[in-house]
Amino acid sequence: MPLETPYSVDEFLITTMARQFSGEVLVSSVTAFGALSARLAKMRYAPDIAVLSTPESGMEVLPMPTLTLGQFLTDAQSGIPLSMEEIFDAIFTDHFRIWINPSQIDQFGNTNITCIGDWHQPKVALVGSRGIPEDTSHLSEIFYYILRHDPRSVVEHVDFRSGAGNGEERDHDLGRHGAPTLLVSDLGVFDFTGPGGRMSIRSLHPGVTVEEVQEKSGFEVYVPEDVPITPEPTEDDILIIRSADPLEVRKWESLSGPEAAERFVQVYERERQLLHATWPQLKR
Amino acid sequence: MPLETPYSVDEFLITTMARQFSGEVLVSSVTAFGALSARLAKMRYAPDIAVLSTPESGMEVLPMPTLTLGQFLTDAQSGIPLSMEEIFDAIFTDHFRIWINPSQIDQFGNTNITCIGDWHQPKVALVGSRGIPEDTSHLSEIFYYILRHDPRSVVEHVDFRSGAGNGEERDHDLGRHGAPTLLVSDLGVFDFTGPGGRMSIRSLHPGVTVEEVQEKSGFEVYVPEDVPITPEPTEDDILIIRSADPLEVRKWESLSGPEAAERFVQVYERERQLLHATWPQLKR
Amino acid sequence: MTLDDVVSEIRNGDTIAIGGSSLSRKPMALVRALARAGRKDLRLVVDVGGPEVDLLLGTGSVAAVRYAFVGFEVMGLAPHFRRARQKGGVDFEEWTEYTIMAGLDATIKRVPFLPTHTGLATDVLNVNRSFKRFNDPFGGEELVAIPAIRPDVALIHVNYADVQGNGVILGDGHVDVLCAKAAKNTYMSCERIISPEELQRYGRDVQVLRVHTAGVVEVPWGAHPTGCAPEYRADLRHMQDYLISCGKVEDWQAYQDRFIYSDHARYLENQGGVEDLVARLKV
Amino acid sequence: MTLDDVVSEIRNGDTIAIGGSSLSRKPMALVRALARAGRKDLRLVVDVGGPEVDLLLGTGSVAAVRYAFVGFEVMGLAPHFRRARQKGGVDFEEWTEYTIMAGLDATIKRVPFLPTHTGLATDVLNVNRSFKRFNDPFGGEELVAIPAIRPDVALIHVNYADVQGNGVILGDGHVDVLCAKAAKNTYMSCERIISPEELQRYGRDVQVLRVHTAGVVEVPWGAHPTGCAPEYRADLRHMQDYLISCGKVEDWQAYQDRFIYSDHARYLENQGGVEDLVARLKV
Repeated sequence: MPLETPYSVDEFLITTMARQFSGEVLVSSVTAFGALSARLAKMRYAPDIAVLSTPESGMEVLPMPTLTLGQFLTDAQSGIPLSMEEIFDAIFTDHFRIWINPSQIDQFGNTNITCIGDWHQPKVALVGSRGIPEDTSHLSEIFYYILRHDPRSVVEHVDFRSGAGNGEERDHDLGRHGAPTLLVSDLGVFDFTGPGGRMSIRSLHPGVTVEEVQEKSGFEVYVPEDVPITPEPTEDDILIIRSADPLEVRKWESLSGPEAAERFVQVYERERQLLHATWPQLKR
Repeated sequence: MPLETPYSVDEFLITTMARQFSGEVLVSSVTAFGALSARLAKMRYAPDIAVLSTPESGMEVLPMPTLTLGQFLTDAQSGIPLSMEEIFDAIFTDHFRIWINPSQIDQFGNTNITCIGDWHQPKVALVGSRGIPEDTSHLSEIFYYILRHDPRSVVEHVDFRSGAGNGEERDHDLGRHGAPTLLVSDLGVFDFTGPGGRMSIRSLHPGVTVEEVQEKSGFEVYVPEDVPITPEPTEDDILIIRSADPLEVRKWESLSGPEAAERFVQVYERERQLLHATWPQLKR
Repeated sequence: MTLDDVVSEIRNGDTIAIGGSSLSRKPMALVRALARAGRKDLRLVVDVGGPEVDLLLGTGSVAAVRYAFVGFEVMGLAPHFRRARQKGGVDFEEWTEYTIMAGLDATIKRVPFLPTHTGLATDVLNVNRSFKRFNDPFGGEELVAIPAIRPDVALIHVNYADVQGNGVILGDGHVDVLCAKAAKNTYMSCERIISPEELQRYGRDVQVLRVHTAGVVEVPWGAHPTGCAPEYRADLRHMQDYLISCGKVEDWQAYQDRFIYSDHARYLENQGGVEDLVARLKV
Repeated sequence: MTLDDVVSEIRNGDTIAIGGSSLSRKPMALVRALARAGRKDLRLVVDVGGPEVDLLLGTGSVAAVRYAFVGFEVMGLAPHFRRARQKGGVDFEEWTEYTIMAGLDATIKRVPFLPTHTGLATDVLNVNRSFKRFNDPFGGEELVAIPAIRPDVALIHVNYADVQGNGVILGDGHVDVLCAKAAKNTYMSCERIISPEELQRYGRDVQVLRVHTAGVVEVPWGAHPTGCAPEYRADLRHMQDYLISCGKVEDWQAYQDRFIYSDHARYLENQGGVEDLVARLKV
């Protein structure tokens, strides 16, 4: 960005993400940003959402930022135990929402978490499409976020379509079920209402310019007539995020590699201690 | 029959049915005869079977003869709660056995519980095929029993095939999955190893003649060279059945109509009292 | 919500999936309210049906029934069902236990059908106009395609629920969860409304999730005369009276006046009151 | 049974479905025993795979992998998986979370395939040679046929089990129940063997039924270094050591000697012993 404000970029993004939720849906909290945005939404913007813990699939829990390792924290809250089958049934019946953090997203909202280069002989093998094909063929709202908007992640064409974006193939095979809805990045909020379902600016974060977006994108992002500024977090939003994440797990989600892993090991231990301290108040 | 013995025909049939079980399978106990044969089998002949209660689908219960109204009795035993999905998965994977009591069975082992006369304008509408099509297309053993072997129930051709017997259609569509295995009646034990998969005598109950079978069947039952006599119950078999069914619910399964219903109402109340008396010993 | 609120959401001609099985946990108070409100031309979907189907046939509320079974188990055949099947005039279609489940599941999975071998070499395949034989796309076997069943409404009765619409079923869920997920709108009656905190203690017995329900009504004895384990058993005495009443037009009229065209509170009084029910049916 | 008894039932070339998900409740002791016994050419089926797939790739035990995901979540990519994918030589096939479930469920339901829209308009459909597009037999939509997955063996790890093979899973069952039902033979390790009477108290947490299991082994810490809620968390420290060891041939050799080519008791000792694990990982 940078924002000249008392809140940090992660708090800004989490608030923006939280404000997209609505209605009575299951919300996956699979990443720290996902968990914190769900928690904030539940408290302020979308009280009817039913938040899931990960990986043990409790429903109606208070999500905690846990770098996808929530089992330990979840144990402290019982929640309503679900199964994989329940979760996929909620996806197929469009009662599920998730913030997905892809490795690449392209102008049509296709997304990639599978590989860099050709699938059959990848330059970098990533992880595999997981449940993204299910989401992008069934949900009426598909939310993506990326923490660093740059031409390596926001690309003209993804190397592999793990998630189905817009285009002829979608129109023919799927219709609007699972079409991309929004991308939130550190530069702005984008939708896919440009020509042919291309990425378009919905709003830019305070201080960000259209030029910066174009420079940091691998293609020309469509610019509508009206480009508003993304609303800022309120005092309450920020307090909620900070009190929900005292270990600042959210700061580390964008890290990777061995040092990152080392830091996760450390925070993981602190997380455990914190839970032990708060256990009595959570335990039923 | 009649048998000149100290045991009654129902005890004889239940014992014969119990002796057919083997292996580690879920056993449905949907009728009084089904429940008592499962209980006897569990105690003496097939200790590995896992018996289901009805209609609340607890597994690993001690089956009780309850005229299909076991929910009340089942509550006293917790069992392992199953779902319909579990039960059908057990059927599809061939881990399920049930004694089915059809209204009609024919020479090829087709069975009917749907209607007498043409389906579209039935003379008597019975109940509908229920889960018999599933059983008769997936299980490697299909057991039938009828309490009164006569030309109205053992017919040349069933009016409606609720259950798939032998014949060209089976051979073409299903192969041996779900083919009829045995019929136990008050006259004998029958299998379907006659010409073209027709009904054949496996054994006759003590005192029953081949002539009697032919007279009471709606077609000519195949008679193999060797026609043994069905083994009798042992002292233990009889004692187990009697102690498991002190209200003699088994005596009434063959009744029908309003008087029968009246008797069910009465036994139902006595059953409840009995359960209240035995509750402490069953309750965990 | 009240029973009447639920009924006001249901229109003549709606396709209604009904939960429970046999004589167990049928949403009978909802069913009676539907009949009482004079809803017509209902298109019922049941797996193991019984008193609920028979009652709605008896009140002339039904245009069509998809079913695997309709009966009163050891108590005998379902009199109005039997009469309607033999006389004609209602569009009956025979399915089977798993195929009803598969038809609902197809809707849940948003596919037009699910494949099975069920029904092959039986006459169900000859009388069911909705099933279709087809060849496995991998070129092997011949199969049966079970089309998606798309209920407008599902009605289920559960042990406990919270006001948000999460439901606890202590026994077999039967097809209730499938009905709840497949229907456009699911209404759930329950023996008792409990707090979300209390509900969470039931763990995996919370079988119905609130994202799949549109409304909840607290109706103690709401499954009567069917049973609701472990709260109370099926009321065979009432069912026997019901079956006898179906014999003559005037008796059936009297039954309707006493038990259907009266609200749930009066229904319970007309049984002899809750104390009598407790004495006879509680475990 | 013992771990070695289970392994003796598994042959080179077998198709093996492995339960758990991500860093949660993987049957790691069974997986290590398999590698230790030198089983080769295994054909793995995993939904959300991770340490188990990576380890078996690292020991050269694998001929093929069907997967929706293989990774170490926040800890990073799976090093042997990444290398094998980039280098070739192992037959990888990308599926998705639901399609792995559907492939197993097709086997359970004894049908050759199940239909879905999943995969349409993605490249999964272009690289997956097993999926097939086809037309809905009712003439409407174009769909994807997911072929049945038929494992010879399933390996799962659960919280508790009785000796008969009923298993209690206290958290999400993940794909374990599907694996257990679909495989010809399912072997289950557990934290603790309990009596059938005690097991029944777990109600619907008894997720694995004995008719679907061929054998049970008691292996405390049998999921380590993955977590087994609520008994213990995933051991990120161990995984970090694992990931670092994958960098150099000699380090990987040392890891194998210390943690794979030693039985489960020595495996635990080589961690620093059970007391240390309790202190670091127990809730």
